[in-house]
Amino acid sequence: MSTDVNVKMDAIPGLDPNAMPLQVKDLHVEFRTRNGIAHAVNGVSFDLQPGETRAILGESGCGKSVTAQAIMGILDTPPGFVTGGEILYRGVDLLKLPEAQRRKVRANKIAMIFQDALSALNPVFTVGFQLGELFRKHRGMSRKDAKARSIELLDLVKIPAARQRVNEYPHQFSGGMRQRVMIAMALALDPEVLIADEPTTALDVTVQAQIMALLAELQRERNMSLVLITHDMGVVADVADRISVMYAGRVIEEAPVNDIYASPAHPYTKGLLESIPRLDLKGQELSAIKGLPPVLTNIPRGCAFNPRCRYAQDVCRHDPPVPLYQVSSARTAACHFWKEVKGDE
Amino acid sequence: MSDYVLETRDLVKHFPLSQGIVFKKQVGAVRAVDGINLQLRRGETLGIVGESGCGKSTLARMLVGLETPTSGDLFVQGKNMAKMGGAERRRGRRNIQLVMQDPYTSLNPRMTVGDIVGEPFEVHTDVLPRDKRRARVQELLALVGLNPDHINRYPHQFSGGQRQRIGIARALALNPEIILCDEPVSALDVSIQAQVINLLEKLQDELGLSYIFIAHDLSVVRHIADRVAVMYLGKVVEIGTEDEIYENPTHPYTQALLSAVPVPDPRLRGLRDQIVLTGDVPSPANPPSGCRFRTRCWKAQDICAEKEPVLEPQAKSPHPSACHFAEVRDVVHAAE
Amino acid sequence: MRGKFLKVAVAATATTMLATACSGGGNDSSDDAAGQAGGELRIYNAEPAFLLPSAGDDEPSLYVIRQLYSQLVKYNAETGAPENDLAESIESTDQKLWTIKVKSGYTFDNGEPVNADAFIRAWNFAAYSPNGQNNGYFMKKIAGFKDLQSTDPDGDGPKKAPEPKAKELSGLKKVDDLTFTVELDTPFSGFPTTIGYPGFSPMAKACVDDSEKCNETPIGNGRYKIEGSWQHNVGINLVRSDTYKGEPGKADKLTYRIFADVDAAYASFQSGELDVMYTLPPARYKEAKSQYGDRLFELAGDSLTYVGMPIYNDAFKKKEIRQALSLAIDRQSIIDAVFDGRQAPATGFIAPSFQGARENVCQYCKKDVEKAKALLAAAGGWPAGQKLTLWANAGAGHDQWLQAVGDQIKAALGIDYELKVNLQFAQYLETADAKKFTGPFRLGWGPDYPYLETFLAPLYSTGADSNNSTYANPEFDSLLTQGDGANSIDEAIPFYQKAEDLILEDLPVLPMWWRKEAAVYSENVDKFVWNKVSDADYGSISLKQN
Amino acid sequence: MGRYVIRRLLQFIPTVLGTMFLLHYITSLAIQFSGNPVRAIFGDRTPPPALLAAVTERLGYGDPCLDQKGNPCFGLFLDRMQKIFSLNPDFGVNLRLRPVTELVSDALPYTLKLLVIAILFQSIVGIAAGVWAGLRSGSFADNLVKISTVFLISVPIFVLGLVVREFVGVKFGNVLRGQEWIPEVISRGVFSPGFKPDYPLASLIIPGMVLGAVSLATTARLTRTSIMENLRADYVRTARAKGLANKRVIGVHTLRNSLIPVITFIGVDIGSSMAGAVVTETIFNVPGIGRLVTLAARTGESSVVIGVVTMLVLVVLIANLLVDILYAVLDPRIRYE
Amino acid sequence: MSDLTSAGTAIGGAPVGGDGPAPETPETGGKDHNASLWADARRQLVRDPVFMLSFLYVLVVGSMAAFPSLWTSQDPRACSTDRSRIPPSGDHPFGFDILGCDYYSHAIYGARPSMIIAIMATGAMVLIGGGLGLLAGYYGGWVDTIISRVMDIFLSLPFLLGAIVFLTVIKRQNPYTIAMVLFLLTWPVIARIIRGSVISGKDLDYVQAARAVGAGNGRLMFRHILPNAIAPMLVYATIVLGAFVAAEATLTFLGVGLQPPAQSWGIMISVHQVYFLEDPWLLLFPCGLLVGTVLSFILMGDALRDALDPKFR
Repeated sequence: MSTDVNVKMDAIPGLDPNAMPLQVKDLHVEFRTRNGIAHAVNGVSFDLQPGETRAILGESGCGKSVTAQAIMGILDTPPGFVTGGEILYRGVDLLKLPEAQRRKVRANKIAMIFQDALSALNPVFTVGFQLGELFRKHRGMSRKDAKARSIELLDLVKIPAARQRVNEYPHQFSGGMRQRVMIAMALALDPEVLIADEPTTALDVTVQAQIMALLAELQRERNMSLVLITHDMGVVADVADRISVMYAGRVIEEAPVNDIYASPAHPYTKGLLESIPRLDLKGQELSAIKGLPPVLTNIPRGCAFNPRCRYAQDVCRHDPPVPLYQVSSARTAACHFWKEVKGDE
Repeated sequence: MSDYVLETRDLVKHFPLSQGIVFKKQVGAVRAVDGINLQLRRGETLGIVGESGCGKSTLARMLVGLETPTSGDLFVQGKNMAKMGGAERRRGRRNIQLVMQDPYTSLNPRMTVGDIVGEPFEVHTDVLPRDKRRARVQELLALVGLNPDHINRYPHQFSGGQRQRIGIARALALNPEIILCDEPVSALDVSIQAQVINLLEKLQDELGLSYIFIAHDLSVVRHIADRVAVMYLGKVVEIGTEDEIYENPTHPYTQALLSAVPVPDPRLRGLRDQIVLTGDVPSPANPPSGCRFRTRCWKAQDICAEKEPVLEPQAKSPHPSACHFAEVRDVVHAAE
Repeated sequence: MRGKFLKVAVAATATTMLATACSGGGNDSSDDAAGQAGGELRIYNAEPAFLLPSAGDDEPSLYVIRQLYSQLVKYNAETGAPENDLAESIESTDQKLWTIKVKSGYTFDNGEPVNADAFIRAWNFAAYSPNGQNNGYFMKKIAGFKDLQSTDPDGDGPKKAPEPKAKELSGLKKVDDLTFTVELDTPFSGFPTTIGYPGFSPMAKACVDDSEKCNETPIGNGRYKIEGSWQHNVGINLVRSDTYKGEPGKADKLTYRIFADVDAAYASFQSGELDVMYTLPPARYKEAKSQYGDRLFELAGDSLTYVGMPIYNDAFKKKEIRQALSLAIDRQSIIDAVFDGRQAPATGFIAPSFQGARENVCQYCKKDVEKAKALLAAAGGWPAGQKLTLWANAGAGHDQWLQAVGDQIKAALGIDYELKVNLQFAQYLETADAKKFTGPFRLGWGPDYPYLETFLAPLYSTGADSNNSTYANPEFDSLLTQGDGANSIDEAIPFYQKAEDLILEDLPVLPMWWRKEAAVYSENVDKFVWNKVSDADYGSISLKQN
Repeated sequence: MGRYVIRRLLQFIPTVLGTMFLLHYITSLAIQFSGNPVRAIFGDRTPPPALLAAVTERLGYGDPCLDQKGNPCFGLFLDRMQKIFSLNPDFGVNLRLRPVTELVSDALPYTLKLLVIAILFQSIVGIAAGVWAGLRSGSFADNLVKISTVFLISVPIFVLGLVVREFVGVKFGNVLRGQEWIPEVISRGVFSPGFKPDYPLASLIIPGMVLGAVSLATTARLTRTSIMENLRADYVRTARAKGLANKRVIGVHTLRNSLIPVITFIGVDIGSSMAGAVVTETIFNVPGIGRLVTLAARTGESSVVIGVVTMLVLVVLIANLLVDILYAVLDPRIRYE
Repeated sequence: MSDLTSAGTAIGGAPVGGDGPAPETPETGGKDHNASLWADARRQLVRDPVFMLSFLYVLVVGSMAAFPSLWTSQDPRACSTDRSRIPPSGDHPFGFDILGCDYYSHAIYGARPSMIIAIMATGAMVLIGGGLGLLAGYYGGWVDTIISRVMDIFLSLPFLLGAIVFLTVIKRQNPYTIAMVLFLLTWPVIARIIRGSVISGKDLDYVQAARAVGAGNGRLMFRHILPNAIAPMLVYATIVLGAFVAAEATLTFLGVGLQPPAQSWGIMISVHQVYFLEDPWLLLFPCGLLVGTVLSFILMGDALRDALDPKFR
């Protein structure tokens, strides 16, 4: 039963090959927990051009991973619920698709790699099985063909001795190799969009460099769009085209990469940049952001950042900076005082 | 010698590997730490960097007495801890205290903050009379920037950064000379990380502490350390001042390591001389002969397999570097 | 005639309280040959101990052995009187030397003839102590028995014993092929009655040569022969023997299903999986009565439960004390409460069904609190503060009624009691043998043969093996000797009755009750036959033919 | 793997010897303190001492050390071990002179059949119920499974057995037996009140289910927990992200991982089930091991107790080993250690 | 896991509630409640109706065991065969047993041996089994080897079979010997649990931190390792208490437990189980009490596990 899924995909009504591969509009996600409702994502919007790398930057708990899971449709429900917004793949709202069709989008069109490859790979199946499964279930290949393709894929991500290693289990691989397997798995069906959720956080710097180089190379070859989710400002500076900075479930600043590093327009972005020690500079005292990120069940009124903000005034405590301020043609920021922040530079 | 508050000589830690059905016999050893010579001066911060598996954590555990060295000497203020008996060693240990990596697991969840910070006084009862301990604990909490009234709270009621401050307060309780920070900020969010680093620096200034600062984040180490030692597979491969290591690295491994660190400046994209290493770190149970880095080194030649390079200043390296072909290479371009 | 071994088996399954035993006439005459032959009779049984006639002495064993082997003598189903079976004649002039003639033409299943040798061989085999055959005990009246026993070298229990002096009983002598003589140590008028017991079965040479094999696959000489071999704990299948010369069995097949738990067996009976159960779980008696009506067969039995008196203990030396205790007990009410009425209160020492038994001879066996108190006072009362210790073996369900006995004594005489019911049977019996009971003790007695002497001599004659009370009365002993030497049973009975009168007054034990038989059979059974002596006579039970 | 199995097998030796000695010692103590078990054979009739001695000697209770209270009887133990570990293993005989090896080989098949049925029942139904509840946590199904399992655990197994025998075996069975159209193997085999030699397997089904009932509850609870934990695992999320159907995500990626603790439990539980068979076998008249040991312990047949329990211990240990191997098959992380 | 399964009760896995990956929520802004995990657990338990009901039931049974005279003025030993098996009535809510003893007072007095056995066996199991597990786990090496081998021997004895063998040998079947046998056969389970949590606990960061401060073995064991290993043991002990109550009854059923004239629920059940078709109430009352007790302990254990499980924080 050799089903070509691509044929079925074209059957999705409203699919526009010229539309953007991914567009997220005003996404809302909440978690209904014992301690109340946690507003994990509160109106996130961004889009992605073909071949573009979009970085989503933020600290833990800011909602960046939840956004990624919502796009993939793999949120744990309950307790997580998408309560609003649209996720458009080539103009089709994935949230409105029936599950069976949506499933075909996953891995085929939009694939994801996870932070901790050790736990993201099933420990009880061989790497070959987990890779081959994609070909067998989505492409209807035989076990043998699927295995051959798996070996090719492992070669592609530069795993030495792929023919032997395809029969090994995840725990037999080193951290870097495991992440390569994850990448191979994500690329198996030639997706148009790859979402990488903290792909290198758990890795050593030298390995991180290898993986980022590999990702960049593969992206270039396939003209794939990449959503890179990370907290590492260094990695972002190296690879991203455009950046969305998230704080407390919102995008608080969005800009091309150079602009943000040169002149951040939101005090949070600015604080982050000032608080990280830099390899290339002998540091003076770091200027830390005071206070703590908000609790998602209890996000401050007004601008969520106001309790930690040195620019905060009364207006920040009452009115959230919505809609975003247009800083320049390609740039927005969610700060009433973006001009001051930017001008401070 | 005694101008060093801490000194190690050929410190070695091997973990035996055993095999056998009924009677275990030792078939080899994991050479986690394999001959380390370090010196720490009063008031100085010595950074130790390296990737996972390089032995830096084992070294840390030996320094604070959690692990007994297989061989070698460890001098704390001129006294050889490795040769001391129980009670004396316990007293000696007061001088070197530990701040651990994970603030979530390093505090006993069943104890109050007061109990945690005050535990050193319970163990070393001669330090402070019982009635003064509570006041001292509150003092310590204030010192690390926590509310002294929170003495009866439990760790889970604090955030990660605050917990790390509790860990620091505990380390300070016995007025140690040396604090060993084992990845103290790697588990923290970026915006919190800076607060803790600043605190550590402040405390060093105020109390005249000496730090051994172990981290895999080279940027953080550059920020805080006066001198830096780079470890690879249980050995120090290069050691020098912060400037020497970061501006003029001479060991290929150091160079690769530094070049791999992404710099938060998009303008440098493509300008950096990035060295991408191939392959994985070899197993410490069976390290390569000669130079341990040679299997991944682009400079490797026959001699590297035969002769183990010594950690000392080389022809083209003014500071000690364990490479036969040590040579300065500028890999970190400062932004203009 | 059944051994008491059953109680060991029962003791082992704690839930079972009692099984039955007994003899008695069938409700239909077995001589009436109306019953048709054929069919398969499915029979409840517990796991037999042995199928070797020289070894099997427990109820489950005997119920199978009786169908496999026939003996010199059988018992009339209704009267229990001994009749010659394999014996042509059994004669004696002095009750001491008996001449036995065997009918000719009978064979074992393997073709060996049943002749004088077959009996001599079997009895010698049983008596020779190194063979360790349980029924060797029954040979002890035959002359020369002692020489077949190994003597205990140092008198302190199990050690490697030397070979016995002789291998054959000197009292057994072959006269010709079908005739042999038996010489007893002392005259015994009841001898012909005793040899109907399966322990006196003949045994084939092949069987004696390999007794272990013969135990698994018996070589019998009876109405039925084994099909296959003994499936331990599962079942035993018998088929009618076509070589048997006597009256053939009714059913074609007898299928014994073996159960460890009588409740489980009853559940199987209720499910229609069994045709005959020779016993009932005590608690289901009422239910069975209402459910099965006529098909519940009841008969007064001959198995005595008694409370022994440790006469060797000072507190029980005075007979008034023993009489008082006996008078304090309301036997019927205990029977009603604990046994659902399935026992008959004892009014004498000899089973009512036995020839020579008399009704209501026990004047101390009816509750009479006033008289009890008077007797107790006459004996000087019970030591103040001392508790009466009531003994029973553990795990066999005796504690219930014993507790009731204690309650009644306490209520009547104000003597507080305690139960000592934690000894397993072996230890309990050793305590009995060692005469170490500190208070009244529960024991039971089933007749060894259908002759009233069996209720007297083994239990109460001076120094008898099972005289656990250490009762000693020369007058009693002499009356028994006179009875044993009488010329006929009828002449012997008055002597035995006089002996019984003595113990009815002295009460070395308090007789409690006789077990009542209660068997159920299924609708498949056409005619149910119950032998007064040998109990459920499976070979004579006929099935409905359709 | 092979080395691992060999090592485990070698580790059995001290455990089995230790257990044997323990049993030997306590049964010897039993004889020393409460007398010669042979005496009970003769019941109320006091046997002639010579006969008692002869039988005692024949059954192997003649060693003089059994007369000294507290004597550990090392000599006797060595004797026994020599007999057991000879070419023709001889575990001695019971009071009825049947060799213990024969007793065990007669009884063991029944118990093993019973166990297999119990384990199949507990695994299939328990895991199904656990999965059902785990996938719908908080729902009616979940609560139903939760409540019924806890209740099942609280009822003593003998009460459960009796109720099942009377109501299912007898009452309901009699109704079935009245119906012509029901095959006999069902009405007379499966729904019989106890073991029947005519239907050696069918009549063990209900006893096996009773035996498995308690462990079934535990299995279901464990499966439920395990499924719920694993549903949150990262690799399940990965499987979803791969666009796999829900059936496959649960059936392949969640279930196998979730079953690892369940299998461990079932393996460890074999020992307890074996012991539970004591009760079940009594109630349903199954001529198995449990009944054998109970009777032997009661009558003080030390050779039987030692022989049978030792073999049971071996069965338990081997079962545990098999489970460990299965565990390694299911979880490669163990396999390659 | 448990060898008690066959004794009527098994110990199952923890139910896991349906909470999501709650984001880390430090309550620094919240009010200052000086609550430990135990206090949190207590608060959660008090709010849990299932736990409270079970707890109440156990309290009732406990008071029956401790002060039977609070519950009945009848003497359970005042029996008369005339009143055998009279059904329940107003004055005698449980009726009379076969010997004509008041069944209600029998049930009340019968609670004591059951509870004594369960509590003593559990107590010994926790103290001795826990202690040995602690030693084995903490010291490792030959201490561990010896303790583990002994554990293996006792663990490989199937519970009921072991109990039958031990109890037939001991012969004196009173609550103390039964408790001892239950303890002997089950201590390795607790020892294993504790050993496991100690082994994983002794490498925890905070233990290492305390060691780095210079804390000695005693302090490490009792102050740091044990308190955090004790939760699983406590949960298990609670459930095992119930299992022991059921085990007493099962042993009695098998004829190796308490014997009359002692009074216990097990005796009531096993003596009267044969009458359950004719007079079901004779079985129903003691069974109901027993099942209720076992159920309560298991539910309490479950609730305790939920409350103490750090996953729920």
